[in-house]
Amino acid sequence: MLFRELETAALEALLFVAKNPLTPELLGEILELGPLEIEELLHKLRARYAADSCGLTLLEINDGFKLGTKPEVSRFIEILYKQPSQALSNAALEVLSIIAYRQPVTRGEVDFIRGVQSDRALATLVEKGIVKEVGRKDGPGRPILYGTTEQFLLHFGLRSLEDLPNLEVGELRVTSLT
Amino acid sequence: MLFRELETAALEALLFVAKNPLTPELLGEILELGPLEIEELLHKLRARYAADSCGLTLLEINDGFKLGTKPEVSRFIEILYKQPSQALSNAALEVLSIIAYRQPVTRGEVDFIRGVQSDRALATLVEKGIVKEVGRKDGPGRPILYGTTEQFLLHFGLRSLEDLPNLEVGELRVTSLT
Amino acid sequence: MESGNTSPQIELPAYHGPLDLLLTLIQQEKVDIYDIPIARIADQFVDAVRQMESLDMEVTTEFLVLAAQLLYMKSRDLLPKPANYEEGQVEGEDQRQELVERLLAYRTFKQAAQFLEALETSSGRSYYREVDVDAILVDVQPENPLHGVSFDDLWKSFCRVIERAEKGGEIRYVKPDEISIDVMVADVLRRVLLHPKGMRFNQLMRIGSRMEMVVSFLALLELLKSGKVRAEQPAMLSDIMLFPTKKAWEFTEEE
Repeated sequence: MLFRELETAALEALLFVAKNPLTPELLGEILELGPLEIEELLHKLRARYAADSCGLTLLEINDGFKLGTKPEVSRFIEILYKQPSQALSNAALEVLSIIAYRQPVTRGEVDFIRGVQSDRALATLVEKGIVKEVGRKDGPGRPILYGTTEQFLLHFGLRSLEDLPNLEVGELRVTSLT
Repeated sequence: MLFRELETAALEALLFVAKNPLTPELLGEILELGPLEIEELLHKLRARYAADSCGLTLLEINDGFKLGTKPEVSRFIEILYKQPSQALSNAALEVLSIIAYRQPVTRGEVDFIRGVQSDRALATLVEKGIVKEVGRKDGPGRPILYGTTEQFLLHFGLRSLEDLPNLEVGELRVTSLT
Repeated sequence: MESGNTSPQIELPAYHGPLDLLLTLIQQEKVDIYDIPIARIADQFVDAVRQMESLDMEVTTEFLVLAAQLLYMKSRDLLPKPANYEEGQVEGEDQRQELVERLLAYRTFKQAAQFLEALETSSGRSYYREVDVDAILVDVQPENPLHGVSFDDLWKSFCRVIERAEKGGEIRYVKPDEISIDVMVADVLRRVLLHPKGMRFNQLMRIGSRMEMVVSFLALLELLKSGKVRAEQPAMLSDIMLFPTKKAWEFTEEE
């Protein structure tokens, strides 16, 4: 087992230019390496990024890998962007939690659970790319169904939806709208 | 002068997320460091990226800095982004065959020969770089003339158009209809 | 939430909705969500809504609807039992049960929202690159679009064109006497063009009727006159051979 310097470099470069998280399978295909070797290279990269003088970090999301910046340096990036990362409003967080746990879900269902109109908060979430339309529900009016995005996971530092804590939601008769 | 690990990390993170090259002045402002110190940090980063196992590189563009990937690994990036080319449609092949043997030829002529509109198929061929405009025909409207491209010759291993095997059109035994 | 006042003080700004307000009141009163003292809570709810109104806060219809519902439930509790006691009782219970369920569900998601909020503030954020795919693609050679295409494929495609011209779709299925000369001229020219080594006049016939022959012949005369087609008859009564001339390609875009 040599050092595989070129492949390590290629792995880093691929993660740098990829728009979406890259799965080990795809990485293995491109680098012509087996799963164990890919794992080893990822491990090597992670170890390198562990140094305090390194600003990058390897994130795992939905079984894929992606590069991001370390949380420790986020304040500098916020200076660059000239804005502190805008926290979501409480209303948006409520809408988001309902969508996260009950997806795919319509706006009507979210409204029903919250007992109040959620259109503004929902629009904000869609605009931020945290929530997206995932289809249409069968039935009258074929309302839009919403679900969370990869951006949702990234925003909250979750590896997958399974990282969300379990909710003890009693049987909800959401269907009986109006 | 300590190691400035946090600042180095922040520098790397800033270069990582920035859409446009960052000037040393802006970096100094964000990191609250003087020009010499910024230069030193950039130097440090460059030295780190020099390692063969590193796929990133520090690019200087118009007095600004940004991160990029090393040329050595570009072939892997090409694999990641290689777009599977869609097979040409029958219509496109018909248009191509007419252009190949009758070039230079106008769209109107192609349409006439085929007896159907060819604009879509022709646009596809131009977009894919198989066919290109080669001039204008004298006459009303000075319509665009099309011919095959270098890529066409390359694909068929031809040095020039003269190498095209003759289509023995005249020999074609017309299927006796009726 | 807490304030020095004795009366339940409403925290500003607004609640996220009527359920939020109701839940807050229940929590302030420290009562069991399954055993809400409707009369008391209903009064507090109405007070809170009035206060919101007086403070010019947004009071949506949802607040009013729930206020009305609570007041109705309160009145049911206060009124003497109706004659059809059983039925009314069931209905009232259903209403209360539904309210409890909604409150429980809402409370659960509110807790989930708080979890997300904690996550958002605690984790410190990672930032990501906005990858400019177009810029990357510029440097990437697209796959050869001719991949898998051989001369044979080109030849077959060309044959398809010829075959279609020979079939003459629009002409073949129309009565020859309805074919205009213009259409026939185009048809004949197309076929002659596709037979640069010459074709026999007889080859033009598809149906073989007199009328077709006449229209084809007129079309041919038209083409001979314009110099787009050359005709040869090697010997008397032998087949007339037709060839495209250089001029044959000189048709305009309008054709």
